[in-house]
Amino acid sequence: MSERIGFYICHCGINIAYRVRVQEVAEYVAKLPNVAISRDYLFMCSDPGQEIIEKDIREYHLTRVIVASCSPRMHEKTFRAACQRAGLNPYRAFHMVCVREHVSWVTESEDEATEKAKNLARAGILRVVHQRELFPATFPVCTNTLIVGGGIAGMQAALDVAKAGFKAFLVERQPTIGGHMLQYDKTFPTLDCAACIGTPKMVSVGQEPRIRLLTYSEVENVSGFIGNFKVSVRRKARYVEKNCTGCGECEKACPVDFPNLWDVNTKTRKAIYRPFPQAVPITYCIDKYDRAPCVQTCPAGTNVQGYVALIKAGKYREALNLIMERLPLPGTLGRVCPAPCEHVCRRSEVDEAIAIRDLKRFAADQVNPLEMPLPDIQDRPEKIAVIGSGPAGLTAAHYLRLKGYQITIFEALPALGGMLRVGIPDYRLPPEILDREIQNTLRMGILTQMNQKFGVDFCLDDLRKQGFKAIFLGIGAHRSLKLGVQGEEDFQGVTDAVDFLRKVNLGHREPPGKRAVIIGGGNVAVDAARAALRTGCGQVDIVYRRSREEMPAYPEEIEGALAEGVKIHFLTAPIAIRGEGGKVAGLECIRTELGPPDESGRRRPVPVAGSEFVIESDVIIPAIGQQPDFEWPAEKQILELTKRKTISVNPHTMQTSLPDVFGGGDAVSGPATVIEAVAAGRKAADAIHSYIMGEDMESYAKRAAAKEPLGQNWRAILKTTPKKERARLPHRDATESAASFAEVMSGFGETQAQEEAARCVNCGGCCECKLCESACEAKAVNHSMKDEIEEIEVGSIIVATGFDPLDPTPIRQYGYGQHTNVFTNLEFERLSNATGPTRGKLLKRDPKDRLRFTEPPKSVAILHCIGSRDKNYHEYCSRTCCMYALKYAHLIKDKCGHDTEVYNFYIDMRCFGKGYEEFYKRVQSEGVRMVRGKASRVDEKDGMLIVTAEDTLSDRMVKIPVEMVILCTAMEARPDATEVARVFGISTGSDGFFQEEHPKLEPVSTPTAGVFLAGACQGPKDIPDTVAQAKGAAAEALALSASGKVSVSPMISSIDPDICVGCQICIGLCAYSAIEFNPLKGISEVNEAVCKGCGSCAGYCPSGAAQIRHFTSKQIFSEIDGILAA
Amino acid sequence: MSEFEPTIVAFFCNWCTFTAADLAGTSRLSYPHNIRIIRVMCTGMVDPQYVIKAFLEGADGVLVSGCNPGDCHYINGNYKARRRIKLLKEILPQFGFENERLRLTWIGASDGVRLAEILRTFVTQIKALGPSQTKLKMAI
Amino acid sequence: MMPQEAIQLTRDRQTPFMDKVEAILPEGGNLNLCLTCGACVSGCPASGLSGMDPRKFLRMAALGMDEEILKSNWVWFCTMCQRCVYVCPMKIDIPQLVYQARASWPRETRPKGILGSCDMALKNDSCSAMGASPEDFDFVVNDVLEEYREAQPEFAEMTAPIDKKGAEFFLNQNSREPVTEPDELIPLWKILHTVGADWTYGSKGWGGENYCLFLADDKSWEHITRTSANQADALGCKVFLNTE
Amino acid sequence: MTTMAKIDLKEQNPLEALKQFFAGILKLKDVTSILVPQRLSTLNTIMPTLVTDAALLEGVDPLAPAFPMNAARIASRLTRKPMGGKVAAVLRPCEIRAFIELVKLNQAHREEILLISTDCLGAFPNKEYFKFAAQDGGEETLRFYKTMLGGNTHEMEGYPLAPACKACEHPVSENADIQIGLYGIKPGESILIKAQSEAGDEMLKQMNLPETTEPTGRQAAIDTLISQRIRFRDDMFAKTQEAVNSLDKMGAYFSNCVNCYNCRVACPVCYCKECVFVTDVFDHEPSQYLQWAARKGMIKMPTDTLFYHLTRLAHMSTACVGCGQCSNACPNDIPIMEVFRTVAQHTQQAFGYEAGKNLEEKPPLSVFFKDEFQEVVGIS
Repeated sequence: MSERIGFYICHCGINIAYRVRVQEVAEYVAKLPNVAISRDYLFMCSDPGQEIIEKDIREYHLTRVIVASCSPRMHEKTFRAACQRAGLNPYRAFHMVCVREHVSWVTESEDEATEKAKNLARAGILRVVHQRELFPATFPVCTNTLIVGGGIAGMQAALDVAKAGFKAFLVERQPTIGGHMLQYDKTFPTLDCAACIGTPKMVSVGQEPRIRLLTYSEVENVSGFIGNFKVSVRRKARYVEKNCTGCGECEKACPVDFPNLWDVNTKTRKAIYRPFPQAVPITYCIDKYDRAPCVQTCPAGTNVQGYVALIKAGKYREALNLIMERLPLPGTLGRVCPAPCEHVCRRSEVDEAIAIRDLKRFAADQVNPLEMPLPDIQDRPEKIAVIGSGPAGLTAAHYLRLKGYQITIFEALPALGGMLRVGIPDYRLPPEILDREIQNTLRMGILTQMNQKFGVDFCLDDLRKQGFKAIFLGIGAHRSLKLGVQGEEDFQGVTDAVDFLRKVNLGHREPPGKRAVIIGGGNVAVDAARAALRTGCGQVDIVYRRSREEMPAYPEEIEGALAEGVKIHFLTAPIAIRGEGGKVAGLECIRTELGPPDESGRRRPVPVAGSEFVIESDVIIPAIGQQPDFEWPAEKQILELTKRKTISVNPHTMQTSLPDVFGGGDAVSGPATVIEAVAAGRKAADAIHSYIMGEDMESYAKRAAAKEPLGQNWRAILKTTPKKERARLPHRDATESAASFAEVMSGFGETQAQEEAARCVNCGGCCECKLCESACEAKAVNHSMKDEIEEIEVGSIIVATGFDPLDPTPIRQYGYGQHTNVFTNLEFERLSNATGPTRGKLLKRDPKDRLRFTEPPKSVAILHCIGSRDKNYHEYCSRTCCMYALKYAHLIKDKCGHDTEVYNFYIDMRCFGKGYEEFYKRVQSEGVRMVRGKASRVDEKDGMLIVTAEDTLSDRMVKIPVEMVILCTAMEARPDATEVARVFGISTGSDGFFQEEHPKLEPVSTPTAGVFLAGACQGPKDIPDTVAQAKGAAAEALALSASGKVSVSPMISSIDPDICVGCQICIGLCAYSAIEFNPLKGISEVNEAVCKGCGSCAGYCPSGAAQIRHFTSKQIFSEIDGILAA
Repeated sequence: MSEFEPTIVAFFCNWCTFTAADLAGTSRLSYPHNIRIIRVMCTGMVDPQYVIKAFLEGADGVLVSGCNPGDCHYINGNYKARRRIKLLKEILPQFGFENERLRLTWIGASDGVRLAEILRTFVTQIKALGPSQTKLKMAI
Repeated sequence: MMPQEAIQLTRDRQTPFMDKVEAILPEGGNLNLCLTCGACVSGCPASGLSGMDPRKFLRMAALGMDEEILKSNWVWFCTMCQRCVYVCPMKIDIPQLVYQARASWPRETRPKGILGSCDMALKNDSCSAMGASPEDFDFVVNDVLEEYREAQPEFAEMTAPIDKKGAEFFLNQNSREPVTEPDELIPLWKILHTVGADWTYGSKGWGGENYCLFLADDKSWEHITRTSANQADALGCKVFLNTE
Repeated sequence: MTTMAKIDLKEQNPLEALKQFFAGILKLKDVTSILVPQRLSTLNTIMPTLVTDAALLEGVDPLAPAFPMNAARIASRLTRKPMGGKVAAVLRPCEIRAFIELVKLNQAHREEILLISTDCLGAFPNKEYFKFAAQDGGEETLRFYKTMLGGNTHEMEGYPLAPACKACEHPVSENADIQIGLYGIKPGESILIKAQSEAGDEMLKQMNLPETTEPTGRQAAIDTLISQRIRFRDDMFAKTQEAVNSLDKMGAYFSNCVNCYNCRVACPVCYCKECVFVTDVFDHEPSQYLQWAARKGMIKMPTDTLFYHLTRLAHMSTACVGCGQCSNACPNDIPIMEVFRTVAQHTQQAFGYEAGKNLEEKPPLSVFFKDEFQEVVGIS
């Protein structure tokens, strides 16, 4: 007998022996080949048990040992050590057979269990003889410890690690450490204040030189193995540098308010903030998201959220400055902008979009730009010509001048402003507003040349000769399109809308006739109609081919026109102009109906045969569109045009086919909005500057095109946001207003404007008004900060990521979110906390405003087990609620007075900790009423909350009216626990919390060596238990660091060089890149430091060259043989 | 005649299903005794040869069980196992081994209850199929 | 007053009734999981009637007091509204317990009203608890429809088909309307007409109320449901719209 | 890219034309040698030869119905490591497909080899060929060529084609750099030279042959042939399936097996240096045999026969090109090819894979994806 096997079957007290006839198994095994000794024993894992093995090895010269007992995951190490002590190589000698977890505990019949145990033992006997000597490799250990989560568990662990003289990295997701404990007020059962015992810990952590604190950071990736982890930490941009002194001046300047998450949204904070006054580090932090949709949508990129916030804060001058960073015509755009920003405003998810355009007008009306100081301009020598003084030209001129260029504006008309001047009637845009804004641009030192028509009075070469280094063409689209109907050219009285409006705007205000018909549905048509009315035209009609829904003019303009008496013929198309004696007599029309959509997506009007009719009139004003007016024969050939007869430009640089000529506005885009013209002018100004600076325009365009698309990671809107109606501009009476060119709408009053601005939900987070930057004396604010990735090396990791309180909103019967005075436990903690919304007073909420607190409640119901011990939510007991509920009861009695009634609705009281039962007695003696029964619902009636339950002890239904209800919500795993578990290579249990390696013996270890757990991330627990576990986890980490080395499993892959044929398939299958090809030998080789022993290679390798040590084919085959040797 | 008692060879990965089997034991969940667990570190190391060997030696069923998608302790061993089982499920039925005799499942470490359920179901299914051909006769 | 008699619990006291109900329930329906929190009681409209409530009922079943609970007429006060299950943190199916208790009553001893209505429904293929026949139903529906179409020209096209093959929806109908309030049939027809639904009644199984269910008479319940469902299948309808 | 040339035959002899053509290839500037089947003068058999001297191409005969070995293994030996020049290899389509598989398994390299393939006329089983050649010897290739192209694609003079050839649906190589076309052209008239890759194109250009276009009727002739063969193949699948679908039948099928492992030696895609069945994993203890025998009272010796065949199916059926050399190699005439092709059909289809088709397709077990074969997981 070459092998001498010792077999030992354990009774495990009665755990195995009650089902498996252990003696019978031992006797059976004794007869198997190679077995030298076979025994059963009460507790093999005990010292005497192990001694038996050691003694037998020596006395019987055993070469192999098999223990049949519990799972190898439990005691494999124990018995391996015993074999080693007796001089055997443990990997060669020892095999463990599980007859407890896999046999006695899961099998009901004694016979079957015994049979199964024999079978498994036999498989083990066959297997063990094929085991080989293995030696674990030893690696040095990095003595640093990473602690993830800066709550009480993380802080404690970090301090303990540091105290032992090792370095700790503490990574916290929030801007401050402290965790949930620091949100609490008092702690049970001793009632010491959480801040009093918590803040000193925070300070120690902050000051301890061996702790490197990484707040506002998250672990993104962990690689390596025990003793040698490499960790990437994302350090989120705080936008405030470390030299922040925490003075809080920035916070005072910030106009943006948010609900403060630290206070569970019971009060607000600013976009630049620290969660609470004692935060560690004290460094402030700015809450940024992707730019708000309004900002992203504005063609000119105006910081909409910013100026709205500044208006709310009453900072009108700052608001105007912010607007004018992107556009020089705030008062104009505050009146005529189509406000695409309002269409995407997320306030509409609550009720209705913010009145952004009206707020812009309000800001512009509050401050006369001419009274603002002139900007400081560094003059440059280069001359630039701007042709056309419309919004595009003015904007280009404005921003080029700010860069220091010498600007001359050439204008064909006698007045500046382009379409703003001659297209938009005065009642919409008062000339004094336009004048003021043009003047503001011109006063920076811009020259003008009036009545100079491009292409007629001068050409490009003239300008070049005069030394202009670049030319901006913003000549607009001033030529009306023809109707193309019969009679259009034949009769006097047909005048196009552009001509008509130009005349009116330039002061010719006599009526064009007695009855005017305007054709078209855009703003120009409505402007012409309302202008015609104001000149004294008796009757004005509009003819439009489609229905009102399709009409492109602004709805308020259409409403205004109708109110003033303009008649609109919808679904009507012109077919001919009738005349008499050379003059217009009427417009012949035909009714239409809407057919299928055309290319533009709008439904195409189809004439209805036989529906012709005539509108009598003496003036016909077509307003069906415009195009640019190119009358420069000399340069027609050299400036490229588009198919639509507009100037062709590169959309990123606005450069035309001539390098020194740039374009923008209607001449480029065709008739479009003022804000688009402004955006084009601004874009061209930037490009012209780069052009003059000698930059390659092609790469400039490429860079602009490659700009990352804007994200949509916006702040979530709180469901509890109260609805508030949108403010509307006051109208003048229609009859009165139709009689003059005075402005129809007046602006907001100050209160109205501020209240409207306050409706903004700040979905972009920080609005980037940058007032904080100016307010900061230390110059610590840095809006351009970027996230950084820091790589750190550690030997051990303690995961202490904590828990989340359950959101009780879905449990509809308790009315959270519906009834104002139903609170969650955490809300109550903040209420009771001195840094909370009420500075520690327990007050009821104002039913009209969740952020306002009124008076102390006279009666309070505390509902236990909300979401705990409940199959619909969490089946487990959250372990802390009973005790904090008692604490609340005490605090209410203490703070609101002893006559305040307090009811606790509980299923079972669980007061199992040290001093807990005593605390229960104390609270009971304070007169708190305990109702044994789970509340089934909370209803609101006459301002009171009615709690319904059964008092199961008196067998009676109770309905108790109270003023406040507190829901003791469950502790639950963080929503991202699964992803976090993956990062650290650990797993979550069915309750969602992280799984410890063993529920009793390894409560802080995980199946991944070197990764430990602490605190409530492992399961609900109170502060004492959390601290104890943190200390345990620290001890594990320290044990590793102190020993300085770690041995890793030798059960890894090996490739037999004599068999390997070098196909390299295993290399592609290895998840760790642990196999490399050796071209000299033509074989694949395993890097033993990297291999983890998963066997992906061995599972493939057809020749069996790749094998996992200790799990070789031969070993597995023998095991199969043993099992099936019936 | 006594009821047919199948023998089922089960290859369980150390980190998920083997742990679940331990948990089933700790939780005292009972399941049929016919299951014989062979511990492997990962289902990715289960060579198709192991399955063939087990069937030829007389196993009535073979169960390979590893971690749930994304939970594999070795990142993706379970996906590799899936391809290999797929391959076997194409080969073995050609020779009269019913497809239902070979199963691959993914059972997480905390799924003790599910493990017991799956084992019960599997044993019931195998009992319904009757003994494997190799159980009764010599395979050459 | 006499002191309350103690429940006699002996070592071998069994809970056959609860075991039986548990065997019917799908997995997870463990009736022993009761936390005795009383949430069921405080939501139950029948709490306190006959000195009984859902918690007590369950407790008594758990203690094996089968005789008492199987005799209690409280089970006939239960409305089967399922509120107790909705609030129960352990999702305990008390209504199933109640149903089985009802079923344990000899049929003839069950409440007369429910019993009578169930028997009526078994009388003919209508399954109407008021005993209306298919012919009566046909007559009433067409009579009412015709009258209304004449009175309301905008609904001249409205139909109320019976046994229309291939209709999308199969509708049943509480028999109270055709028997006592025929005019109240119309609003539903109008809605269906307005939305253009393709629907039909069945000449068989149109009776929507199911007193045999409340009677806990499994066989009759099944008969009624089957009659209705078979008719819908025979007509090739895709959706069964239960109006009750 | 496809360029085509035509070589007219003198005296209706394609071998002569091929000899000239191969000699031409050997003269190309970057070709160092040519691997080509030749009739060895001393023996009446045909074997691959590696030729550097154009004068030594006298016995060139890639058309004979002889297929003594799958030369993919030879081509693999020549290209496993850099050879120091380009070799042109004249191979049958199944040899090329096996070669492609070996390239994927890093057992061969594609860079230094020019693959030349004749339209495959098929071959007799080895033993049949030896009988046939012994009685004839010499002119039979030309007769075979004419018979096969004349429409009889199953047998000649009482000698049937090997079953592997009869079931082969790839008589024309799509992967060769140069395809030598025979099908669809009147026998004795001409042969088609078709470049199918850049390298083939380049070669053809240098050789300056008269250009042509695809002969009309060639595709149709190939399609007809393939459909005949698919019919035979599917019939073979059905019969084989029926013949092995239980332990008893499988046992009977392989009962002649003596575990000589010749099938795996002959297999072009069985690429292991040492088969696992000859490693010490299967070097059982004597006591082990006794234990096994004790279980059922007897075991067949040698043991592990079915284990071996099933394992080999698991290892190589996804790469099986159906060349039939396993059947040729079996000393006891077990129709191995039939079983392997039948199973390969299933395994290759399951992974959407076709052995030897495309160098870019990864061997099925060398890759895996997250969302695949979800039906395999679970128990229902």
